[in-house]
Amino acid sequence: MANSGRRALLEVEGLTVEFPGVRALDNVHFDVAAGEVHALVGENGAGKSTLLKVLGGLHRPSAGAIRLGGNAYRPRRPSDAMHAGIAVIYQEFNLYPDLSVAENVFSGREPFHRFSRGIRYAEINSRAAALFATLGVSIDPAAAVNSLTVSEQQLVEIAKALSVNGRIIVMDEPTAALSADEVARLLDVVRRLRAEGRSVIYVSHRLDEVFAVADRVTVLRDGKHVRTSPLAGTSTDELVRLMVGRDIASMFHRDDVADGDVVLELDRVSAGRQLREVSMTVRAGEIVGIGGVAGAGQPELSQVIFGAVPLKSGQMRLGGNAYRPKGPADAMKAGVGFLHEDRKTAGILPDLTVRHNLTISVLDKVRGALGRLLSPSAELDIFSTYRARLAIRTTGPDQLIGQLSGGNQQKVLFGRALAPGARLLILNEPTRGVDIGAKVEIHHLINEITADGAGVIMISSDLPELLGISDRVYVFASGQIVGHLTGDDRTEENVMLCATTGRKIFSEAAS
Amino acid sequence: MTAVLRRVPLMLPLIVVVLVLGLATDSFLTGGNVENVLVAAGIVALPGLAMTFCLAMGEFDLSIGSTVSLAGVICCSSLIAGQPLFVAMALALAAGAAIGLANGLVVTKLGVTPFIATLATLVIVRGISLAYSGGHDQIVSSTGLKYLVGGRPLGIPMPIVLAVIATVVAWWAMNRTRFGRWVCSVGSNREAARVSGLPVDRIRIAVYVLVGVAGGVWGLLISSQLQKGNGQLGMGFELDAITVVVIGGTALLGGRASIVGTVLGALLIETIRNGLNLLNTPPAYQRVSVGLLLIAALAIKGLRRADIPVAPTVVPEATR
Amino acid sequence: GCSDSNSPSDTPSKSGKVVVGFSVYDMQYEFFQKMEKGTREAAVAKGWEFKLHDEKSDENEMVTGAQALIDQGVDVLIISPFKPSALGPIIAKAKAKGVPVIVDDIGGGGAPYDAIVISDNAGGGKLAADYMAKQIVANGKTSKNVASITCEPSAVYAARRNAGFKEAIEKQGFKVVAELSGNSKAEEGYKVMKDIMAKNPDVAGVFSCNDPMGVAAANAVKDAGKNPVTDIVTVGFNADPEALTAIKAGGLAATVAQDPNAMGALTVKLADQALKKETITFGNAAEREVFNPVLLVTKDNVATIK
Amino acid sequence: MKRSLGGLWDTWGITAILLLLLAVAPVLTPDFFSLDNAQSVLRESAYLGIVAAGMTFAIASGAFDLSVGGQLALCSVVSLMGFAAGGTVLAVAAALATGLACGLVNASLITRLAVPPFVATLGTLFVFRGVAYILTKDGPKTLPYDQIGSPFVKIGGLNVAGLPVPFLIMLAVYAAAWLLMRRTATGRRVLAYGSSPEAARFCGISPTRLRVFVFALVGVSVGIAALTYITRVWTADGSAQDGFELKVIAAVVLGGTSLKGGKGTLIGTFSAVLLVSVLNDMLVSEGVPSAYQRIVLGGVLIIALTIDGLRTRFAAPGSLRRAVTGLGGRTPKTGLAR
Ligand SMILES: Nc1ncnc2c1ncn2[C@@H]1O[C@H](COP(=O)(O)OP(=O)(O)OP(=O)(O)O)[C@@H](O)[C@H]1O
Ligand SMILES: Nc1ncnc2c1ncn2[C@@H]1O[C@H](COP(=O)(O)OP(=O)(O)OP(=O)(O)O)[C@@H](O)[C@H]1O
Ligand SMILES: O[C@@H]1[C@H](O)[C@H](O)CO[C@H]1O
Ligand SMILES: [Mg+2]
Ligand SMILES: [Mg+2]
Repeated sequence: MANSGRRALLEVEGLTVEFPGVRALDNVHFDVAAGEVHALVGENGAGKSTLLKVLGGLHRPSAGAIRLGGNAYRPRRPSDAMHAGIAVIYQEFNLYPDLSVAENVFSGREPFHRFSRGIRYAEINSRAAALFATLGVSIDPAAAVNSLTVSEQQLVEIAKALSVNGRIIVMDEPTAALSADEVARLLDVVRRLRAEGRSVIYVSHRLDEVFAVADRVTVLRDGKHVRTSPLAGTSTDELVRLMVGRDIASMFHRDDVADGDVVLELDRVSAGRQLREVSMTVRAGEIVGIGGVAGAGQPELSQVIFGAVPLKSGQMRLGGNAYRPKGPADAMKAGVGFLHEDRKTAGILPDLTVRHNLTISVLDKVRGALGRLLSPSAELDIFSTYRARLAIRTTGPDQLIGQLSGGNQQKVLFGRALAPGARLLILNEPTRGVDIGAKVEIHHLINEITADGAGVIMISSDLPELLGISDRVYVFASGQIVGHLTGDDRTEENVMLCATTGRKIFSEAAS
Repeated sequence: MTAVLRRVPLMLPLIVVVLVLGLATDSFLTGGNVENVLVAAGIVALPGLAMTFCLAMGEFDLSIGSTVSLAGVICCSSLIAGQPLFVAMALALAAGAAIGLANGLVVTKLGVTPFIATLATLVIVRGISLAYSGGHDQIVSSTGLKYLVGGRPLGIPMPIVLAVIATVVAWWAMNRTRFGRWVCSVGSNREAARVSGLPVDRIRIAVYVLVGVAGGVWGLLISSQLQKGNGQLGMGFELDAITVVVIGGTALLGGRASIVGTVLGALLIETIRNGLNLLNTPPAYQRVSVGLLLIAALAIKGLRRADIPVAPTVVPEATR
Repeated sequence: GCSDSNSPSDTPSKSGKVVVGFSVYDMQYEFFQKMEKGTREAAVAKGWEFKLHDEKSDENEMVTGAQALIDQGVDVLIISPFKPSALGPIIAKAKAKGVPVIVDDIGGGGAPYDAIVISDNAGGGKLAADYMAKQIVANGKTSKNVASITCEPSAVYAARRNAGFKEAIEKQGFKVVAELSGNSKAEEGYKVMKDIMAKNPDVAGVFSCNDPMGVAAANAVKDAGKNPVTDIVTVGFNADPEALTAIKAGGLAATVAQDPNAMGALTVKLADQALKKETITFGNAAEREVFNPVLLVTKDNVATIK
Repeated sequence: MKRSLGGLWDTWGITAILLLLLAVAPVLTPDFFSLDNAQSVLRESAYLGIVAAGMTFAIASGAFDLSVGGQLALCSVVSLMGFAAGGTVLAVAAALATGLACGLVNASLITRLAVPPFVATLGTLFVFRGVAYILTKDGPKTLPYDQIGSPFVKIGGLNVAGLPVPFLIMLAVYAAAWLLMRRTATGRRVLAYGSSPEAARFCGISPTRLRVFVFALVGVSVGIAALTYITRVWTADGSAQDGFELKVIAAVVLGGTSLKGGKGTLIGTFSAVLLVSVLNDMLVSEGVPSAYQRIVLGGVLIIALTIDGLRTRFAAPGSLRRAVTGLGGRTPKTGLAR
């Protein structure tokens, strides 16, 4: 209907996908024109990723039809999609951690010498380097993927899709792990693809990106098609209402919480090259934000405090006492809570159910009458609490966590981090991949726990979030603190300045 | 030099063991003995190299010991029946390939866990070998077959020649060709391999066939040494083949492989075994010593790894 | 497992036919295939019903299977035990049901069986030693160094062969410079022999406590460019077909023959006597042993051995 | 719906096959359900079953223990020496203490020297067996025939309420193991660690404590098993139950516990142990020659798992379950490799 001027390249009709107990897609239809950037939005669990997996040949629909360039398109395996010119960047990475970046990018399509059968490494390395150049980053094509940061891994996924030279490039939350400048460059690439006449299907929970780059948007809710319309003339609020089914009150709300005693004190803490001479404090009732470009030492900082990375030099004090955890188990006993930024590898316990994923850190608290034995009902209580509070979309407590949508997995992990009631909570990218409604709720919960007297360290690459709910912000560059922003100094410009230009800004009030 | 010690798995333990044996005995470093060790190591290295691909893929093949037996029985009984040598050998290798193909199909098309599938094959093929040989030794006297272990092209014992060629080919295949990279890809993240459009089933089948053929070669070598085939040969060999790979540093769950490690693993195991015999270690004490040395070799590796200052790897794996 | 079989019965069971159960060590080996044949044929000749159980070289299977035979109501049990020391629970059950037990070969493990038929293992080792000593001298070798390859340490019966060999050869002024285990396996026997030759280039003879290792050692000798009859006198034990073939072809100096077929037949005779409560004449009454002779097999007499 | 069919199959599939086999058993083997035979089947599988219960925890945590064969030999030998020196009490104590000690040795190699479990336990398999060999250099240890009346010797042969005591011990072990796995914090941690060691660490699970627990548990299970084993065969030496480790691991895997860790089903292991034992009994009582017994046994193993494999493979939509739970890939990188 819309865009009637251009002929649809991809048409989806009556698409239905069912999982045991869930209908992930219910009679969905939409179309994408050649040279169009088409955004796909919806709450966590709305069915976005499922739709893309059907296009990529990973899921087979139980009903519906897809046409590509006018012909029936029924991919049975991923290579069918590739041959049809559809390249997909999935929400969950599909990388080989042990192989090199270039080997990952060209997997299955490696050029090789005729006679010796050897892969043309020089060629794939230089082609990979060229792809990264267009993305404005420099990643060593020969490096092993397991040595990369999460955002670099995301860029490898993007390069992989670009290297296919497809007619349609599908991107499922490609920016969830990227920093602001990387996002900007990716959006440039998307625009360039459009200019080349290629189509992009773009999934994101960051609506500013959607408005910045997309021509049309399709909204999904509960697996159903809600609306497809041009973005021009659509407002953010309208889009949110279509997605969530209600208005979202206030974004980035921060309650006024009185500061208490110092909970955590770092004194010239170092851990290898990644973290050098860091000194900082966190008070009870405070949200301390940590910003900076990706890989500037934030994860190392959080893991040193949590005992997951050994401290090389310097001192830490927790609640006034010397603190040097031997490992995360030790840190948790001391009252430190933690949320990892790497959901798939260091977050979910894939073979366990949603309930068991939620309660794994509070097993001591879910004992039944017998004292030693776990009480399933106590575990169910915890499950019910967080499911309601965070609107976790699951068929029930016994669903495997791996079967949840990405955003819903994230909510479970957030619940897990809150459950022990830590006095110091370290949150890495707490809202990565969650929808707008859940994001507001997570911010609420963070406000609440500080009101209860806990201190929070929040590491976030989402600048509005970082600035919106932190009381103070430390900015990191190359493993060091290069800025400390309080009050009105907390602006996006200041964060960017410190993070990228090497300028140091330390607010007066903070010292 | 220190870089080599650090980078190449097992180099250090191997050197230590060789030095100790060189000092403790006067026969270890004699030409004949070194040749013995190299021949023995070459013979396990051959199947070990194939098994390296299997482990790199994140899978096991437990059936290889029985393949050794069946291949030997087939080769020898064919010779007895008057077949020419090359036919007998081809039949033995074909049997190995067929066993590998069966494993591959059961694992990919029927979805049976490799551990159980190949364990079942181990039991079945041993049964076939016993039934086929009627429980009798298939005794031959074949100079042609003997050439496989006794031949000396350029004065070098045949098993060493074969092992060196196989090592070079395996190294190239593993580290430089698409096949090797695909095998590691499947082992590193099978789902990603599928998503990238790799022919996962065909790769897996190919590796099982490779191991099957290697089992056939192993069987020929053993039958060449013993000039017979029977239902008992090769018992427990599966563990030998897997051991040289694992101590060589190939990850048990796949993704990473060390061809050089496998070869050094074979050398280390055979050096230890030979050394204990030269030292006249009583049988009861041999096992304890082998066990302790294995642990020690790997503990040295473990400690050394712990020593190297590693930048904190915060993101050990692909994903967000 | 009918109820009446629970009461001790000294008369043949209901059908009137005597039922004999034979539990065999492991039917994979030719040695035991022959023993089974000898036992079966002798039992059938007596008009008995024959029930076979294969222990498959597993002591648990041995106990389970033998007890099952007793449960099934056999009148007499013949057993060639994988682990003689595991005969206790079998004989306890047999005694409770009044079933006589005749052990064939390997050993009796100190349990109260009715009789055991056994080869003179130590004597066989001595035969091997005496022959080897003579042959080394006849070959014109001056070296006094010989070697001995043993089975797995748990094979008590086989160890007696090596012990008998060692005692006898040392009496002749030789020295056993290496005594290593090939775990009864041909593959290992081959490697061990190579190691022995590397360490002791002058070794003049080698004795193996079974033929798979003996013939494998002979192959190792040949592969080292030496002759297993004239350079390193290589002797095995058992007279397995492969050993006989090798001796004929000049690829092995000698072996010591046991006659498993005859041993099997002998156990049936003893079983009959036990059932009829006749007195058995023992070679060694203290251990209730009935000896079956062993015989040295060399090129000279190999043609007479079937 | 609370659980999918697939979930039910994971836990009960092998049990269903066992029941099927039991249903046809009397037809194929008329003698099968005779009291003697049934008791014998239950009795002979106890020691394997008990170790398999312990091994289920190890595999669920993502590691093998290859040393159980050596442990069984050593526990049995030491226990028999204990019996000779101090009767029943010392025999029991010696078996359990030896098992625990073996487990702790494994655990320290793995946690302190960072030797990967596969190699560490392969090494200790040799070491434990070797020590058992050294202790029995002068011949196997045995329960003397004249001790036939001792309560210790009776354990292996007694029945209570028609059930063999070794089987009752096995039942008790499984009941305890089930509770431990499903209803205690420790069991949950084992599954979590096996599912993703990295994530488990960030949940506050100490890998060191966990591995010490798991390997000690395997050791103790071998200690208990050794008691039922020696009182049944009355003897042990270094060669006792050669190849035991593979049988135990096969039973656990056949039962449905994934070698990649994170999942463990004791009901499955229990059924798998009985399945193999019943099948073996049927083949033996039918007088199938051992060469063919092998062929049938292997074939049945494949068929049993084919049903499971096909179910997973064709589970709609696509091979989604594998995709999502990471079964196909390496997502839960487990201790096997470390
Ligand atoms: N393998 C599976 N088994 C069962 N249910 C599944 C499976 N995969 C997805 N689902 C369900 O399908 C629904 C749609 O999930 P999908 O991943 O498509 O959501 P999404 O829109 O991408 O959400 P998000 O924004 O969180 O990524 C969810 O309810 C999810 O739980
Ligand atoms: N592997 C582990 N990692 C971290 N903490 C552990 C681990 N095992 C036990 N703990 C903690 O150690 C303390 C006491 O251990 P204990 O053995 O009593 O375990 P538990 O939690 O009571 O488990 P269970 O109920 O299963 O016995 C508890 O606080 C427990 O949470
Ligand atoms: O005498 C026989 C043979 O040596 C056989 O190899 C094993 O069992 C012994 O009894
Ligand atoms: Mg999604
Ligand atoms: Mg506890």
